Amino acid sequence: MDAQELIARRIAQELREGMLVNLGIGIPTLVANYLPAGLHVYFQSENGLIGTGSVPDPGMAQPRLTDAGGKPVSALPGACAFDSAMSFALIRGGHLDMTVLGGLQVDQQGRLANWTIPGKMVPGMGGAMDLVTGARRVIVAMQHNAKGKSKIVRECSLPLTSARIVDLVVTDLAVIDFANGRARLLETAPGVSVAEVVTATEAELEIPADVPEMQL
Amino acid sequence: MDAQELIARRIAQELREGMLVNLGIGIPTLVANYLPAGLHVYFQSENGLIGTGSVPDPGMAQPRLTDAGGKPVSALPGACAFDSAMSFALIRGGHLDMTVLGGLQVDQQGRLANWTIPGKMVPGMGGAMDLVTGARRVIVAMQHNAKGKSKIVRECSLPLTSARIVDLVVTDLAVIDFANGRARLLETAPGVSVAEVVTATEAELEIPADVPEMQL
Amino acid sequence: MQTISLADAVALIPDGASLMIGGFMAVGTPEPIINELVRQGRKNLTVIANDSAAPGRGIGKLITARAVSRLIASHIGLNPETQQQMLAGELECELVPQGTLIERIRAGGAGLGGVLTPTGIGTSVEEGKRKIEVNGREYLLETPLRADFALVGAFLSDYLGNLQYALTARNYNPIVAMAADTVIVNAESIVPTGVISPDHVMTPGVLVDYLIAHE
Amino acid sequence: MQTISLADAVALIPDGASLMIGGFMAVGTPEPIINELVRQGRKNLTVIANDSAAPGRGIGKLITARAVSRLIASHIGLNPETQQQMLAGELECELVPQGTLIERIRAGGAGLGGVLTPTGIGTSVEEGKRKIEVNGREYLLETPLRADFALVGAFLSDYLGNLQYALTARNYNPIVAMAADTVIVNAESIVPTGVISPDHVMTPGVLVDYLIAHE
Repeated sequence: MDAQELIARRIAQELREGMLVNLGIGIPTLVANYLPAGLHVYFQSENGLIGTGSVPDPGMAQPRLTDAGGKPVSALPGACAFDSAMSFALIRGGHLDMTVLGGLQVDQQGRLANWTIPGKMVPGMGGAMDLVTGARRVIVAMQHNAKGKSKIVRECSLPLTSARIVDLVVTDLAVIDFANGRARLLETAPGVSVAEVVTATEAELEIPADVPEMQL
Repeated sequence: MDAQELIARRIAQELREGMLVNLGIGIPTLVANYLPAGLHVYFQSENGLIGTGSVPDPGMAQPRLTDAGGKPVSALPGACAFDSAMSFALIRGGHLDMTVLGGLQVDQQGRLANWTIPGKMVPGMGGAMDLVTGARRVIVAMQHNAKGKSKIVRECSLPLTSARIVDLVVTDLAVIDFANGRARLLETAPGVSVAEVVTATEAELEIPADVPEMQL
Repeated sequence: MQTISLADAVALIPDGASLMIGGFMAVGTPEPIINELVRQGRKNLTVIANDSAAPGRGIGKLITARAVSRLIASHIGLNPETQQQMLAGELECELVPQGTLIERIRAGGAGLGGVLTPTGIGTSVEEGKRKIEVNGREYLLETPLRADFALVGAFLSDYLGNLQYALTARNYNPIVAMAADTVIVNAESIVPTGVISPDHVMTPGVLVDYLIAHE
Repeated sequence: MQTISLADAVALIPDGASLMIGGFMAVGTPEPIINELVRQGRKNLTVIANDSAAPGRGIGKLITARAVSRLIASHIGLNPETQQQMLAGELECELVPQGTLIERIRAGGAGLGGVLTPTGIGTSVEEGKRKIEVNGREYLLETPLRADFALVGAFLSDYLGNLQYALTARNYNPIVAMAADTVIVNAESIVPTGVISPDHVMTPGVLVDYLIAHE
């Protein structure tokens, strides 16, 4: 299993019946592929749809039905379309049960930086700041390290996405939460030891007595 | 011609092609009856419709299609329905070309009181405050006097509807505007002299050299 | 979303609850829910709605039953009982300009801390409120409204709770459906999922907690 | 509402005008109007829109043509030319959180002096903005946006300019249609008045100044 699949599979375990969920681009999008059988979840696309379905068959794409990246999607029976004011009223108003986003850095308090590398990458924040501020549950999907450096840091050097503390970070090495106001190691990836996670992590990690391995 | 018809007929002359117009209850509602032939005007009902038509024929009333008083109306071809947030976005956002409302008092600067007589009549302001604040043109339709007392006063003794100056007051005796920051007599009703209007009016009236009679 | 019987839905609402109720002069108000609230004898309710309709219609029935101790509304002029109870000090009544009321509810549902409106400046409505100047113009800061329950009247619901309203019965319904902890819907017709086009859904089913099953 | 040819509609827009443009990654953007702006060589435009799409698509064509000197958007990440022009100092770019951007445009169209949002608190977005506390929580005061022109892409228009949008092509279109001095619409199909049900009209025709006639 590659790192992306591992992260996506683990996050899919956080989905619950009837949830309204927004998946960011990249690894988060993959989470939909691992929806547990029988579970009914609503996916929101912030450009104005609830009930986003899979990529249409060849020749079936509808140019007025796309994801937030402008790529064709399908719509499930019972889908609904709306304007951008409504879309962000849903996000900001606490109606979104979960959002899964990529991350550049998460600090040891649980604050996320994921929208810009000043002077280098200036894509704009898009919906990320509203998603992190407004969703009931925020899960960050990212590689534990980039270019040999930990992305779970003592203090974010990159501009923050929100002052709001994220709920869970899932990486190729670990599952971490911030329920006690600081980073806590909840699970390790299969075959990865607690010591390996600690070594690979710049942030100070709280290590409970029992740290199970992810069950995938 | 009775006083109400006279007022309504005169106000109907203020309608222009393509205008979006909101008519309050009472005399203002009558204005629609005197729409000049060939003129195309959109009437908004603040409970959520543009394109309000006349009272339906017997047996044709639709309980989900009413005016702001809950009375059945019809809808013209090209009508559209919307929610209350949209309805007041239209009103407050300057999209409403004209509103016609009843009045209890108008002061000599042009400020309207029309929503409450404290301790006696507390119906609530409904949409009146938004209409007077937001409409491009505000016309007050009312009797010049009530119980022998002028309703065009030096200073409103009743609570104001808005700090905004109304554009025109049409009564059974006169047409008055406030373009110069004070009440100015523009027209008299047929058979009514300027002196009679002045006598009947508590507010100080500016009297131009030429005050024509209403042309109905 | 779950389906529920009318009696069970209303049993969820305790005495003293705050309710946002859709409808405008009872048009679009979920009348069966109102009737059942009266039947079950609910008391001491806070009601947030455009108006109190008229005796015998919509919210007017709650007023007659003296089920309401506090009302936030824009207009009570067509219900003399509301005015009598208010003037007698039996009903606490906050009157709010209609465009302000709907924006306060929208803000509550959209996660906004408030909106700035020019409506009410220079009138008694500004009492006790913060005034904020933007681009040289003064506005009132109006704060969000939320409620424990939203009672929504729809024309159509599909099996997932996607709602469509008809004509002027839409009014406050889609806005209150976003601003309450628990959303209870009575639909005139229930249709299979897919019957309402995605473009015609006015309230997404994910906002609905309970859809009242027809008997 | 009047009908107008594409060329005449675009001729109304002077160099230096501010434009709100509907669409999300070019989906719902009125492509014929964009093409004609490029053909007529318009310059120095201010564009307010969700994003700058991608080269060769929607607003991306205006960026490539260097018709835009100022952009207010939430996302430019899928158009490398926008980022290059911005980093080279040739394009002034204000990046706004998407939910804030759409509320600012809505406020501009709805006559609100601003809205309070929690989005951006504790980030660089709060620089230069007023912070206001409501019920113990801090919010940013975000002010209204308006433009000289709104360029709207609809799926259907009737003869009166009543508009319906399709699926995710709705996005910013109905909101920008309320927030500009002059509203120009390109509809994919034009249908007789009455074909669109009153309940399915998403932008009332009274908001439309010019509907582009098909050739």
